[in-house]
Amino acid sequence: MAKMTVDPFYCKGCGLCMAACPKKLISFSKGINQQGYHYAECTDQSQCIACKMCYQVCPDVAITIEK
Amino acid sequence: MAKMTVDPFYCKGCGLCMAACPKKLISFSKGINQQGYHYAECTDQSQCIACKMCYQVCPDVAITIEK
Amino acid sequence: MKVRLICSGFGGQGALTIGKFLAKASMKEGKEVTWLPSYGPAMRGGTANCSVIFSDEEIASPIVNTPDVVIALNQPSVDKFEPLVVKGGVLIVNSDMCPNGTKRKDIRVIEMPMSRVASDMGSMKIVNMLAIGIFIEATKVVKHESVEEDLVAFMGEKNPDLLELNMQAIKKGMEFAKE
Amino acid sequence: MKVRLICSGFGGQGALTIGKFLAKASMKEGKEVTWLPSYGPAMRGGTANCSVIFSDEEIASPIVNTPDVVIALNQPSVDKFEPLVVKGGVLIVNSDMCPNGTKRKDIRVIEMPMSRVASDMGSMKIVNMLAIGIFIEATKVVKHESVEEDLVAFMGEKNPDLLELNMQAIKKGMEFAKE
Amino acid sequence: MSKVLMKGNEALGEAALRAGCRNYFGYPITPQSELIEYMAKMLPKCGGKFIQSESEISAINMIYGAAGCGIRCLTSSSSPGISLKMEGVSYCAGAHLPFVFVNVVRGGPGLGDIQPAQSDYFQATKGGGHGDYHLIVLAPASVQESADMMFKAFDLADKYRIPVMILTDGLIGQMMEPTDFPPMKTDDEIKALREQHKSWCMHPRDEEDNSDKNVIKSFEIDPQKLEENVEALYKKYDVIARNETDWEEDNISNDNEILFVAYGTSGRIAKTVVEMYKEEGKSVGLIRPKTLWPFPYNAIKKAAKNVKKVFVVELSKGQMVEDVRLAIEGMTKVDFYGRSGGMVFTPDDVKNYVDSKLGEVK
Amino acid sequence: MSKVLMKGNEALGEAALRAGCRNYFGYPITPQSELIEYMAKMLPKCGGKFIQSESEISAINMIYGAAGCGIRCLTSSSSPGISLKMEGVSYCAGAHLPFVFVNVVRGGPGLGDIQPAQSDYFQATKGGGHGDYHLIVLAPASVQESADMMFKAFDLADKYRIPVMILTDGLIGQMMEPTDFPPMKTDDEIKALREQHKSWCMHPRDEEDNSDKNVIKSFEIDPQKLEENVEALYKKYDVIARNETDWEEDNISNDNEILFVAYGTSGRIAKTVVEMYKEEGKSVGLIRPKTLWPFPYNAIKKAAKNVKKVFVVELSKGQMVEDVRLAIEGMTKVDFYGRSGGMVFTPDDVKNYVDSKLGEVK
Amino acid sequence: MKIIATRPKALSDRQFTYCPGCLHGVAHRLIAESMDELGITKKCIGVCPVGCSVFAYRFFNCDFTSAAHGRAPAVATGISRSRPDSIVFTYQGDGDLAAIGTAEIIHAANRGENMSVFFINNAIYGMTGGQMAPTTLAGMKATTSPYGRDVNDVGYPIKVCELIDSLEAPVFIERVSLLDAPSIIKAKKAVKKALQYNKERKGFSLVELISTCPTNWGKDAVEATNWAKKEMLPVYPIGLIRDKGAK
Amino acid sequence: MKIIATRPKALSDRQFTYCPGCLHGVAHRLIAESMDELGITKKCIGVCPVGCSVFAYRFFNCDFTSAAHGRAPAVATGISRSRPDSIVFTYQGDGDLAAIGTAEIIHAANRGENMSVFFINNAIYGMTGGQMAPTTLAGMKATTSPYGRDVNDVGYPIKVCELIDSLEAPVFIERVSLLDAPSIIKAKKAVKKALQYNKERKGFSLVELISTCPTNWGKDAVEATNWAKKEMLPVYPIGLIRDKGAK
Ligand SMILES: Cc1ncc(C[n+]2csc(CCOP(=O)(O)OP(=O)(O)O)c2C)c(N)n1
Ligand SMILES: Cc1ncc(C[n+]2csc(CCOP(=O)(O)OP(=O)(O)O)c2C)c(N)n1
Ligand code: SF4
Ligand code: SF4
Ligand code: SF4
Ligand code: SF4
Ligand code: SF4
Ligand code: SF4
Ligand SMILES: [Mg+2]
Ligand SMILES: [Mg+2]
Repeated sequence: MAKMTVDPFYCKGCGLCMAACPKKLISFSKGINQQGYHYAECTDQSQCIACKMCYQVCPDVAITIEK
Repeated sequence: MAKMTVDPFYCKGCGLCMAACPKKLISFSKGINQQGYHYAECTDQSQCIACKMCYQVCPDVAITIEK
Repeated sequence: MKVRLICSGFGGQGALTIGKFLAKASMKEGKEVTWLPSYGPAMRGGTANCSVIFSDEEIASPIVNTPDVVIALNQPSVDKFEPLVVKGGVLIVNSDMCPNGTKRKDIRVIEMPMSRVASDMGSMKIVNMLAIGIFIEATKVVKHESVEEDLVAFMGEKNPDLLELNMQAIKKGMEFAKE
Repeated sequence: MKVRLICSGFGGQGALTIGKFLAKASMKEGKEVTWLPSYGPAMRGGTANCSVIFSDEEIASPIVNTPDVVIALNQPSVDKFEPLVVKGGVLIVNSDMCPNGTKRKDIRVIEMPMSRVASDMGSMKIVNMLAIGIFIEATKVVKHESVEEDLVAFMGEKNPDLLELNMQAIKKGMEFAKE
Repeated sequence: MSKVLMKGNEALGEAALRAGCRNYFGYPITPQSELIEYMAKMLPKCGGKFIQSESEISAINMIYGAAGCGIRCLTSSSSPGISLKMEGVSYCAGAHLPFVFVNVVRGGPGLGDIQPAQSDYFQATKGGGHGDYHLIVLAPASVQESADMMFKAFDLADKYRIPVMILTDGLIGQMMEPTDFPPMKTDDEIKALREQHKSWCMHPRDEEDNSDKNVIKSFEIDPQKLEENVEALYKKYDVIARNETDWEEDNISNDNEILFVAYGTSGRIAKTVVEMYKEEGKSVGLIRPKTLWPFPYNAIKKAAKNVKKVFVVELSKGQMVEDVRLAIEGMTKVDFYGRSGGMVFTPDDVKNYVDSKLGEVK
Repeated sequence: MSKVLMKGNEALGEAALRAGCRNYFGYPITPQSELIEYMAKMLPKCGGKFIQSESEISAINMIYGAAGCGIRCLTSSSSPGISLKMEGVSYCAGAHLPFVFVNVVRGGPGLGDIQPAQSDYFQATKGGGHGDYHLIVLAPASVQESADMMFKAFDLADKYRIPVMILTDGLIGQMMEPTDFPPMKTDDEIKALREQHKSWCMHPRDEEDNSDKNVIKSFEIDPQKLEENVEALYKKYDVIARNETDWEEDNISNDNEILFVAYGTSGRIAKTVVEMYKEEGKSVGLIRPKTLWPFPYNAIKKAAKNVKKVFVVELSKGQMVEDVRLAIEGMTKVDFYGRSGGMVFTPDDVKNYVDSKLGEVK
Repeated sequence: MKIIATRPKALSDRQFTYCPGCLHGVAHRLIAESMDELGITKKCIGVCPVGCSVFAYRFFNCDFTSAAHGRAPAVATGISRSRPDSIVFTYQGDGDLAAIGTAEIIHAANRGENMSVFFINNAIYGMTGGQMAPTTLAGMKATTSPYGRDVNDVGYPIKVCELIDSLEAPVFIERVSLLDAPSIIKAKKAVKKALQYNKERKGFSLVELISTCPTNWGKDAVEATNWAKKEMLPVYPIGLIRDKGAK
Repeated sequence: MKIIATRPKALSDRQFTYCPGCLHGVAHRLIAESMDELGITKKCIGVCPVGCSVFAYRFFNCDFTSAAHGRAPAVATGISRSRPDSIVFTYQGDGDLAAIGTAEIIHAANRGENMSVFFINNAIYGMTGGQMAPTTLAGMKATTSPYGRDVNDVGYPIKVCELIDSLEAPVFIERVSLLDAPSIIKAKKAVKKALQYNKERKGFSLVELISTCPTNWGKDAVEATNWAKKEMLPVYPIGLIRDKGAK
């Protein structure tokens, strides 16, 4: 079981995590955060393998991975 | 036949030409030049082989070689 | 005649370009004009803006603190500049980007859903020209011919179809401001 | 009491050191004293020199233009500083290095063949002390004990035999000045 | 010539090109970057040479080389970058080198910020570098004046063999105003510019040219000779002060109650305040120095003759105010109002301050 | 403590060591080299750190780092090297950093020569760097005063968190005079010096120390905040002007006919002239500013009250004379005599000039 | 479940001021993680440059100073020599280190000063709006090379690691890439080693991190990483240049 | 008889201001001879540094300028770019080029500026009285390294040719010695080639000439050359580093 959470406070919607996720689980949120960006969300936690690729590439350290 | 002349105007009596002359023909003059140095002189022109070693090493370009 | 305009929005929304077009048009009509951008923190805060002064005589200070007209392309711009508009002034707003709307009653507020209108007309790029059209009609400071002349010179060869669209957007804005 | 000294010679002849020794000795006797070296072009022209002022009260300007005493260790120094000596002043000269001698009659000139005397006594290094001896005797500005105290402190352990020679040289100079 | 809407920084670049400047050496810094970018774009098109140097120091030394060859050349920077050029500027002044450099002043001290300011006045007019020297310092208050002054700067530099600084600020640099330009110098004129200094400047010679060699240097190991060079500089400065001091008078008359003295952006703002007082029926005059060095001491002394008070307004903690006090010599009270750190006062700020002080004087 | 015969430059170094300075960063230049060579010899002996940096610019930035750690540190140079430090000095002033630096002034401008001069006054007191800032500037006139002022400089720097410049010249730097020194600070005192600034300076912390982090910087991207920093600097400057302005009075009295104002080497020479006039029965006073910033405006105004003329003498084309004119505010005529390029006037030169001018005034 | 990856403690909780997708943020994380793992945060003193990372002092929980443009290695020398028990690191852009700061970086390296230098090579001047840097690639457009960098007129991209490698004293020199996850993981090792040697007072370390500047390259975040991989890596070969610390 | 060796025409007739035995004078001769042989004297513009050769402008019969300390390569860039038909050369000491002038020499070299740089390495600051230079040898005493240069504290002697060799653009880099007649003859070839390539506008050339400073080394002229041969040559290996001009 793994959990990938994106903190909308930090995320700037750059999309790097989406490109990096081997399972292609990440996409943009509907709403916009306080800075005006559509932030990233893990669409299917069950598929997440906690490989931390998304965490590695995130330039705003917005992602937390639990396992 | 060769001729080595030292211009006392330039010579500062540093002795480098003396060390460089393969024939050991150069030594200090008795008198002092206008700057107060004993200048170099070729003691035996007949022995000079115009090898230009003295000219090469002279830091004040005081030497002229003729052949 | 002296009219002071502040034009504000997100970096990239074209607020500064709107100011430049209007300034150039006014210069073409022989008027004195100044265009002054705001820099630094404003850019990050989402209110990149420019101040434009249209005048008959020489313009002394180029700084605008009491604008006659404000063009606000997003909510932070409305919040920041609505309070500064002189009584009886004009506030032109892109309602699509300003969910909380405007407050003042003592000024003329012209709200147009510019983003939707622009996308309906085929390109988001023409939002600027809608705002310009409204400004021309609401203030009569510059003639639309001057703006169009500039547009033709600016993108005549390079981009004729966008030119066409822009011309229509100006007219659209002018009509909207008439009602 | 205020005595102004200029001490001049080739770079390396020790003119500056003579000044320092005399200044230190005078300081030891509780006097006010200043030592000021000349730099730059003087060095190249063969007249590296120092100005020393011995005084009871605080010394204002450390610059000497009208020396009471001049110690000249070579011809360029004689040529440059002899004209500046005040009337009735003292000119101490190392005659070995001053072929053209001196000109003025209105000052006391003490010429000693210091180089030859020094080499006779066993070392060229003591030329300075000969000049100091003459100065002490001719001007009474400092006591020779003060200079000797300094010498002992300066080279007591390091170089006792040179110390001995220096002491003799000072005496030699003082005697020479007596005649 | 029809007017063009142009940024202050770019107008400086365009004017330099038209004045025949074909060499630019500089380093990027906000709020000056439009000028260096304009030269990067335009110089290659007219056979000029553009170099982004590794630092402001190497830029001023490239200038030392090019100006030493009698070539019209330009460099520019903003406050911190100008401080780095102070040794180089002192060398150029000492070597009587003609060139133009621009300081687009920003908030200071230190890294400060990128907002407009006038807190480099002392550095420009009293000397940020070591030793006795001066620069001609021109202070534009508009985009048009920026262009006109760039033209004049190159002429003054060549005429007096002196570095000329254009002291502008972030606001005038970033502002756009309608501007017209004199025509581009012809190729012949530019060719003549490269010849004009051949009596003293470094330049390659043809075989048959046996003229003496030229040496560009700023030192004399013999102090007597160095003093002669400094005296020559100061003789030149006296001539410049007599001939080139320049200022603008606005509403100056004998019945002025107050006199404003302000330059550049502050000069524009002060002009609005003069108008505001005119509407209140109060006669207020303004002297706007256009040359900060040589400073218009006499003009200010004359205009202050019978005013109650002189107000100096600057975007700084007060620097030009000292030169105004030197001009007035205690004859009238001189007051100062300023904002620092890149903050720009409004006409109302200035008027409120003056009104508060006038209350006292009545 | 018995006196030692010591060169001005070396006395500065010895005093710095005794004041607890254990870090020197500098670059060789005549006529300052004895100071850097003294520190190279002595610092290793007392556990200090000496670095000959690659340039004067890296030296002032090493100072920025060390002073940012609240450590007593020293750098020194002469005129051209000081010009290279102007950006760094402006950064240090903006960051409220305490340190001492010495300018052994030499003939300028440019490479100039190595003779003594006073032509860097404007750079030191008005600001050679960009932006609104000031330094405390102390001007010694003897080797003893050089030592005393170095001690005072470190105390002032720490007390007000401000850079302090010692503005001396080649003559005082090369001259030897009997000098005595206060005792070396004890190890405990030096340890305390390293602790005194821990509330704001950068320093490694022990694990249990959870105090807030300290940041040393000179910029604020928001102009409002930068203005607040500049206002804080200028509030500090007012306090310093009130408490630390220092000058020497020589023969000042109500029946002075003339007043001299001169500092450093010129101050000594003017003192001889005062004595020469005393011998002629003429009452002449001298104000010798010891702090060039803050400048003793009031003392000069007071002393000039009823003199016929004020004479300012400097080894330059006239820089401090402007501050004297600001002090006098036109109340009395202010005349100037100076030599430039490293030439040093004699007491007679000064007296002849003054006599020639007195003739006119009678 | 247990957290296996989250914001390092050494990072402050402030939002980065960098543009979306700018890899400055990744470099910050690697440094902060290394500080946590080496337990040195309280001993660290950072020196940030003039450039987009001028705000770096806000993002780390240790003492920091903002140096003048190019002078960080000199400022760090002053810190290291006056507080020798501190762990000093500089964080510099390519304009800062390789243009105006050339003398400072070479002489700090030559003296073997005890510091870790993290050098972010994004081949452009970010903060001032996209001018050419010494690391700008041949033919690459920038606002001061509008027609593309002409190497015959203004020279070639400077290879900083190779330049420093000609000096004797430096202990550790490595060039790493932040352009994808695997590279970032490798980069972390180098960053940690640089701080490790610093902690053991072994002397001077330099880590060059190949990074991106989407805003001034006119590309989005992902395009920028791809472009950099294709264009920058051939010019700036990744790998260890020197490691004298291991002995 | 015919004169086969005398003062080159490009040398002025003024006495050198150098101390007896100082090899600056030999370097001057080699440059002047090359100018004569290449017939370029009237096209030459020289840039002298701050150091004992600050007076070099007096000794050559071509236009000259005296640059600020370390800035000769930048001054030469300004000259070369404004009078492209001139042949610009700089003459610099080791303090001038390798300490304060590090950024200037590296970036002029990296831009491939068309100039010849003659770099006199005498391992000391001559003019200011014998302070340590970046080229001062390990353990060597100088007035600012009174206990001998401690390489662990202030770093190693900098090898300038190797440093510049890491850059792409330079065309010709060679280190030569002035320490005896045969070496001087070889050195002449390198000096002439640097001016030849300059004349053919091939770009940047650097010649490092190992020299002596008898006065500050406390040795007489001959002892100084012997000491330099024994101590300096092992640290500064003589030889060609790069010659891309021949192609
Ligand atoms: C002395 C000085 N010169 C120039 C500048 C302007 N400046 C600020 S940031 C910058 C360039 C930054 O580029 P880089 O170092 O590559 O950092 P990046 O923004 O790309 O991370 C410049 C030139 C300055 N602040 N100070
Ligand atoms: C900015 C600046 N810093 C320092 C000096 C002082 N200075 C003059 S010559 C010199 C060193 C010269 O040494 P080097 O370059 O090796 O030449 P050399 O005399 O050995 O031939 C220095 C530091 C100066 N004139 N300007
Ligand atoms: S941890 Fe791995 S699988 Fe899970 S969202 Fe991140 S990249 Fe995708
Ligand atoms: S990489 Fe980070 S900042 Fe970018 S979209 Fe993903 S979570 Fe947001
Ligand atoms: S030419 Fe040769 S042989 Fe003749 S004196 Fe000179 S070195 Fe000796
Ligand atoms: S080498 Fe030259 S200067 Fe030296 S002694 Fe011989 S001739 Fe004279
Ligand atoms: S401008 Fe470039 S370097 Fe700067 S924050 Fe934006 S993407 Fe990053
Ligand atoms: S000090 Fe040294 S380098 Fe200078 S001239 Fe004398 S010997 Fe030559
Ligand atoms: Mg960058
Ligand atoms: Mg040297």
